[in-house]
Amino acid sequence: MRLYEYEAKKLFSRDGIPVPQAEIVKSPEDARNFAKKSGKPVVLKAQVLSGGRGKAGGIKFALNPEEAKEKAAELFSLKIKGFPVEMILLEEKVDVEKELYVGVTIDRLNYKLVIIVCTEGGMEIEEVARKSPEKVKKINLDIDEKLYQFQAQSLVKWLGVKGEQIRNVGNIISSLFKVFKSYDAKLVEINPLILTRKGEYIACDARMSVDDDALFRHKELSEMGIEKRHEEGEMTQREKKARGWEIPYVDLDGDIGMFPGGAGFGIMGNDFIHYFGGKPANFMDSGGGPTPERLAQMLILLDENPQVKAIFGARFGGISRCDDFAKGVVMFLKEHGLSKPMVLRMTGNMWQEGVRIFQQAEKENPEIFRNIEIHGIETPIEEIAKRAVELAKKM
Amino acid sequence: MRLYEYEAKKLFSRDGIPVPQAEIVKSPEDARNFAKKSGKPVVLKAQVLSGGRGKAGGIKFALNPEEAKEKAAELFSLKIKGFPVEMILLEEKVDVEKELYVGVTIDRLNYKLVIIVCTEGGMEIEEVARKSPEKVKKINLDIDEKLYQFQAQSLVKWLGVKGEQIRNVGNIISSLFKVFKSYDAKLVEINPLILTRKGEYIACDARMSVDDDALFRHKELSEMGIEKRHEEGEMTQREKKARGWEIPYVDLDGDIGMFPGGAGFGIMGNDFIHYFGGKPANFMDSGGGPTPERLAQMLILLDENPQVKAIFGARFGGISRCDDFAKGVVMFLKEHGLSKPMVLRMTGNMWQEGVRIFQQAEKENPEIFRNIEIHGIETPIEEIAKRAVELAKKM
Amino acid sequence: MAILVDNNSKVIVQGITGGAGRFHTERMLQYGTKIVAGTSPGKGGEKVFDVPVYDTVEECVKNHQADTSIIFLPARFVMEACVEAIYAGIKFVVVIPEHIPIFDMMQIRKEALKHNALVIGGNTAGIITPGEVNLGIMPDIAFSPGRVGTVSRSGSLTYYVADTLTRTGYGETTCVGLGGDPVLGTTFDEILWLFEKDEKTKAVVLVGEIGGVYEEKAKDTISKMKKPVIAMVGGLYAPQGKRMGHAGAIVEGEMGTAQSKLKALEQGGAHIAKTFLDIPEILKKLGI
Amino acid sequence: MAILVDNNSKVIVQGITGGAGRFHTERMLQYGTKIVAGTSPGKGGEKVFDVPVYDTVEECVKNHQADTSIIFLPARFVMEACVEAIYAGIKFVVVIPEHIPIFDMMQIRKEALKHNALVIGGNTAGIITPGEVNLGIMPDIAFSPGRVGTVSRSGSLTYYVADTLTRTGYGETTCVGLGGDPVLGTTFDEILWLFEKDEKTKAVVLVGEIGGVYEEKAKDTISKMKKPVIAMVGGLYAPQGKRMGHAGAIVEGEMGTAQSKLKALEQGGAHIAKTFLDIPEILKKLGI
Repeated sequence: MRLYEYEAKKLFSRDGIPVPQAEIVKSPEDARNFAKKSGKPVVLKAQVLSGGRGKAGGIKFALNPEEAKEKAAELFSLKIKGFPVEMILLEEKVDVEKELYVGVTIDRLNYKLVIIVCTEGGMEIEEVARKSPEKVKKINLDIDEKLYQFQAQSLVKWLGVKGEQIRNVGNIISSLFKVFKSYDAKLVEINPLILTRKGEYIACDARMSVDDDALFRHKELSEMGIEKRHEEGEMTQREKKARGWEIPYVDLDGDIGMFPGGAGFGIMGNDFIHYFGGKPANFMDSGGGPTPERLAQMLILLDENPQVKAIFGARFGGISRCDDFAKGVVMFLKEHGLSKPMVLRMTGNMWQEGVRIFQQAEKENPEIFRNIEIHGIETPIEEIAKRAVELAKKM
Repeated sequence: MRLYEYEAKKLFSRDGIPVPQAEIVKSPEDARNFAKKSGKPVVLKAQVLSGGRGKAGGIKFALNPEEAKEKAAELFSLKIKGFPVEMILLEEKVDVEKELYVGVTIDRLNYKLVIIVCTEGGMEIEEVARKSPEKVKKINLDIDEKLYQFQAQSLVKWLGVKGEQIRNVGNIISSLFKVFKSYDAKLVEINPLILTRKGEYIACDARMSVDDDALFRHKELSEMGIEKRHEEGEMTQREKKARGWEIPYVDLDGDIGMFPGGAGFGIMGNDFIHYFGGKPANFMDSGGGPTPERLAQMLILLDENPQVKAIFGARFGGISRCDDFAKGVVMFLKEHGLSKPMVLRMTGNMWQEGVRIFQQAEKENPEIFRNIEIHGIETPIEEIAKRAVELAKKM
Repeated sequence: MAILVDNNSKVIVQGITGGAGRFHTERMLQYGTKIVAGTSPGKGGEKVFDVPVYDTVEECVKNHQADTSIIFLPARFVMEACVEAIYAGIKFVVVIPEHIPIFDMMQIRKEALKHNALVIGGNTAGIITPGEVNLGIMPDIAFSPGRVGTVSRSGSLTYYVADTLTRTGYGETTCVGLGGDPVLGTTFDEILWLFEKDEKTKAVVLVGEIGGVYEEKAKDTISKMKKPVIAMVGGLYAPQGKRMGHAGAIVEGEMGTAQSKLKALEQGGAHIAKTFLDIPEILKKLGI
Repeated sequence: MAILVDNNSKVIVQGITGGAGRFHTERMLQYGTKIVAGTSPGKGGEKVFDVPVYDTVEECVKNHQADTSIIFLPARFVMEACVEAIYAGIKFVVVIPEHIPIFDMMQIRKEALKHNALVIGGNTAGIITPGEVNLGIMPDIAFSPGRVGTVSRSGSLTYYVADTLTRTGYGETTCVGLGGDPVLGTTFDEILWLFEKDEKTKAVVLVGEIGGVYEEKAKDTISKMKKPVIAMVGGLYAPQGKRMGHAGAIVEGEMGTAQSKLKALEQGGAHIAKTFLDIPEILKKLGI
C-alpha cells in the first residue's frame, strides 16, 4: 500500500531525514500564500498514489506567489491516471548540485532486506541499474539484523560523498532503514537525494509502500490518517460497484463473463479462454470461502454487464464449499434470473450437497435453469472453457 | 545505577505493566490527602536507593487519612543507611492472593540476557533460588535475540498461572523485557508480582538498574530527571570533599594513607598492607591519567586525615604519566607541606622526567622532602608497603 | 512413499478450538490424518472431536511426540505460533491463513532454516498424500494415490491438476500448496528436491502463476533434477501487475511476468503444459 | 613466539587523529610496533607520524593487509568501530577506552565469535610481546622478553607482575590486559588456552581481582592445562562490593568475592601467590 509523498516525508522527517520546507495545500489561494510566506521559488507537486506523475504534468514550478496560484489551479484541474488532484505539496525549490538515489526494499528471492544506493538519482533508477550496474551498490541484511553505521557510511563513501557529510548521509541511510523497519514497509525510497549548492543533503522526493497485512500493528499510521487505500486509476461504474461489495473485480474488453473460484484459477481461466479463441470480459476473485450473498453479487455484476455474452463458472470446493456455492447461485437465479447462457463446473468439498441444492431448485423452478449447464468432476475444465467460448460466439 | 521505585514503576507502567494507584508525596499533609482521595487503606514506601528498606522500617501501612499522615511523618524523620527520606510513594493497598517474582538481568559469564521467574515472590529471591532451585526458571537470550510471546507465556504457564491470565502475565514479562532492552538496563525486577483477590496481576514493587555508561543514549531518562546519582550511604566529611573533587574515595579504619595508582593496584595494595600487618585508612583511585591538580587533591585528603600516620604511594606510569605524578606531588608539597611520613615508588612511562622533577624540586626546597622516601623500579613494591607499615608503627 | 507427510505423521492443529480449526480437524480426521493433539492457549484440557487440547506446542510434543503442525489462526498470531512449533521441535508446519505480514514470514523463514524445519504457506490449501493424510483444506475428491508429485502456489490450481491426474489414472504421490502470499515459507526448489529424492514419485508437475519470483528461482533446481518436471504458468494473458517501485525492479529485475517464468522453467529443462489436459499427454510421451 | 601479537602483526589505530590515538601511536611506533595505517572518518588522506589515515577499516585492510587493530575512541563509538574492524577481516582488536556500554560489549562479543575474531577490553592497558610489539598504553620499562605469559584484568597489576618477572630474570612472552570493564570482550579462558599452545610460554601468571565472574570461569580451563598457572587475586581485604540485585545473585551466585575466586582457581589447580614476590619463588619451585 503506497503512501502519499507528503506522508512519507512526514515519516522520514520524524526520524531525522532532512526534507524541504513544505506545506500541503488544497486551494490555489493557499498555494499563493505559501509562496508569499516563503519568498522563494516553489515546486508544486500533485499528491497522487499512482506512478508517472511527472510525465502526466503533475509537477510544476513557480517563481512568485501569483504564478504559484496559477500553477496550482492548473494542477487542481488535472486528472492523473483517472484520479483528480485534490492535494498539492508545495515546497521551496532546492538548488541542485548533484542527485543520488537511496532505497530500501525486500529481496523475496533471498529473504533479505536490501539497502540500495545509486550515484545517479532523479531518474528511472531501474534503467540505470540495467544499463550501468556499476553505478548501483547494495547491502543485504537478514530480517533481524542490525544496520551498523559503518555499513551505511561505507555505502555513502562509495557514492563519493566527502568529509563531514559522510556521517550525515550515513545517518540519512540509517534513518531510512529505521523507517523501513518501524512501519513494516515494503519499500522506502529517496529519489533524488539532493546535494544542494550549499553542500547539504536533502530528500527531495519520497516514496514509501507499507505492507497492508501489517497495518494492524501500526496505530501510529492510522492516527496520521493512513489507512488501507486504493491505488488503481479511475474505475468503471461496475468496478466501483464491485468495490462497494469488496469484490476484487476488473473490467476487460472481451465478452465472456468470468465467475471463477480461487485466485489462481481466476488467472489461469483467463488464459484458457484466450487459448480457445475467446476473450474474457472481466477478472474476478471470490476470496476464500465466499458467502452465498457474495456469490450472488458476483453474478449480478456479470449479468448487468452488456458486454458479457456468456458466463464461465468454476468452483472447486476447498475452503469455499460447494453447498454455499450452489446456494449463492440459486439465490441469484431466484431473485434476478439470468439473461445470458452460463456453463458451470462444480466439484470439491461438499459437492454432493451442492448438486442436491441445484436439483431441488430446478425441480421447484425449472425455468430459471433454462440457460444453464452444470457439470461435475467428470468433465475437464478445459471443456467448460471451450463451451463458454462457443456459447459466446453463438450469441 | 539504581532508579527509585517510583521511577521504575513509571517506566514499567508506560510499557503496559499494571502498577498500583500511586502518588509521590513530599509532606505528611500530602500523604493524608492521597489517602483521603483514595478512600482505601494505603501503603507508604520511603523512596531511597539503598537496599534493606523494609528492615530499616521504610515501609508502613495506614488504614485512614490521619494514620497516613502520622506514618508519613514518621518516615520523613527516618534515615535509611544514612540517607534521609525525602519522598514517599503512596499506594493503594492491594489484596494479596499470591506473590510471584519476575526479573531480567545479564549473565556476564555466558554473555546472555536472562529472564528469571520464581513461584515465590516478595522475599529474598536469591535465598529461594539457593535452597529450592526447582522454584526458579530461566530463559537465556542473545543480546540481539527476540523474546517471543510464546516463550514468555511458557514461563507464565510454568508459574502455574491459568487460563486468560496466561496471556496477560506473558505480556507483563514481554513488557519487562522491552523496558530492559529500551533503557540499557542491568536489572529489572518485579518482586512481588501480585495476584490480587480479584484475579488480576499487578507489579507491587519495582527495581531497576541501568548501565551508567549507556546513559548518553537515553535522553528520555534525563528528561525524567534520572541522571547519574550516588547510591552510597551517609558520607564522611572527607568522602563528601572527595566527591566534590570527583575522586573515588572511601574512609577505612586503619592508619596508612593509600595514595595508589590504578584501580587494580588500589585493591591489591590494600591487601598488601594487611599482609604486612598494617591497616589502610582509606581506599582511593586516581582515575586514568590524573592531572597534577587532582594528585595534589588526593594528598590533601590524606594529609588532613588525623587517622593517617603514614602514606603509601605508588605510581606505575601507564596512561598516567610519571612526570604528571611528580608535578602533582611537588605542587602539593610546595603549597601545603606534608605533616606525615610518606614512602613512594614511581616507575613506568616518563619515569626519567618524574625523577628529574623531584630532584629539581628537592634542590630548590630540600625541607619539604624531609619526610619523604622516593623509590624507583629497583625496589619491589612489597618493600614499599612494608616500609609504610613500619613508618606508621613508628609514629 | 511420499514427501513431508505420510500416515506416520503425528499432527497437531494450532488453533483447534476456532471455527476453521474445528471444521477442518473433523475433515482431516475423517480422511485418516493422525491428529494427536491441538493447541489453544488458555484452553488446555478441553477436547475437540476427542483430540486433546493443550496450551502450548511443547506439551503436544512431550505427550504425543508430535512432529507436524497445521495452523488455523488469525494472520497476526501466525508468526508466534509457527516459531513456537519450530522451537518445540516440530519439523514441518503448514500455514493455512493468508495475509501474514511479510516481516513475519521472513522471521519464520529464518527460524525454520536455523532449526532445520520446513514451513509451507501462508495462504496455502495445505498438502495431501492421497490415501494417507490430508493436511489442509483441499477437497478429497480431486486426489488419488499415484505416481506424480505436484507443487503449486495456488490451491485451486492444485485441485485442477490433481483432478486431471486422478481422472487419467496417474494419481499423485504428494500434492504441495506453497501458498499464495507474496513471501512464502518454502519455495519450489525445496519441494522439487524432496520429490527428486522420493522413490515413488516418477514426475513432478509445477504450477506457477504471474507475480513473485519463486518460479524463476526453480530453474537451477530443475536443471539438476533427473526426474521430469512439467510446468504450467498462469497469467500469460493477464494485464501486467504492479511492481514494487524502482528498488523492487532493481532487486527483482524482469522477474514476475508469466513470460519470464515460462522462459526460466523451460531453460531449466521443464516440459511446458498450456492446459491441464496437456499434462497427461506429456507424461505419456515421457513414458510415465 | 608469542600469543596474539608479534613483530609480524600489521596494526591499525582506530581514532589515530585524536589526542590519545596520536600520543600512543608515537609511543607504539617507537617500540617497534608495525602500525601500517590508521582510521578517522572524514580524515582519509592525512598522515600521523607518517602513518597513512583512511576513512574506513576496509581500506586499511585492502591497502595494507592489516590484521590487528587498537581503538582509541570515545566509549560511545567503540561498538561501531570494533564491529567495523571485525567485518573488514581484522582478527584481533584491542579496546583501550573504558565505560563501554554493556549491551555494546555483548554485541561486540557476539560479532567476534561469529567472525572468529578476538577482542580484548574495554578499559584494557593493551597487550605487549616484549621486544616485538607494544599494543596499548603499557610502560615499556616493566617488560622484557622471556618465558612467562601474564593475563590480568588490571593494567597496573600487569605492570607490577611484569616488573617482578623482569627483575627476577624470567621475562615475559606476552602480557595481556583483559580490561577492567564489567563485561569484557575476552575472558581468562581464551587467553590461557592460547598460552597453553604457545611453545615459548613455560608458565602463566593470572591476576584476578574482586568483582565479576571471569576468574571463576577460568577454573575448568586451568584444570585442563598442562602448563602451570600461578594465580593472584586482589581484594581479600576489600569491603564486600555491591551486587546486581536479586536477579544478579541468582545468575552469579556467590561469584565475585576474592575468596570465591581464589577457591575456584585453586580447585582448578593454580598455584596461589599472595604477593608479586611469591611469583618467582613459585616458578623456581616448579623448576622454571
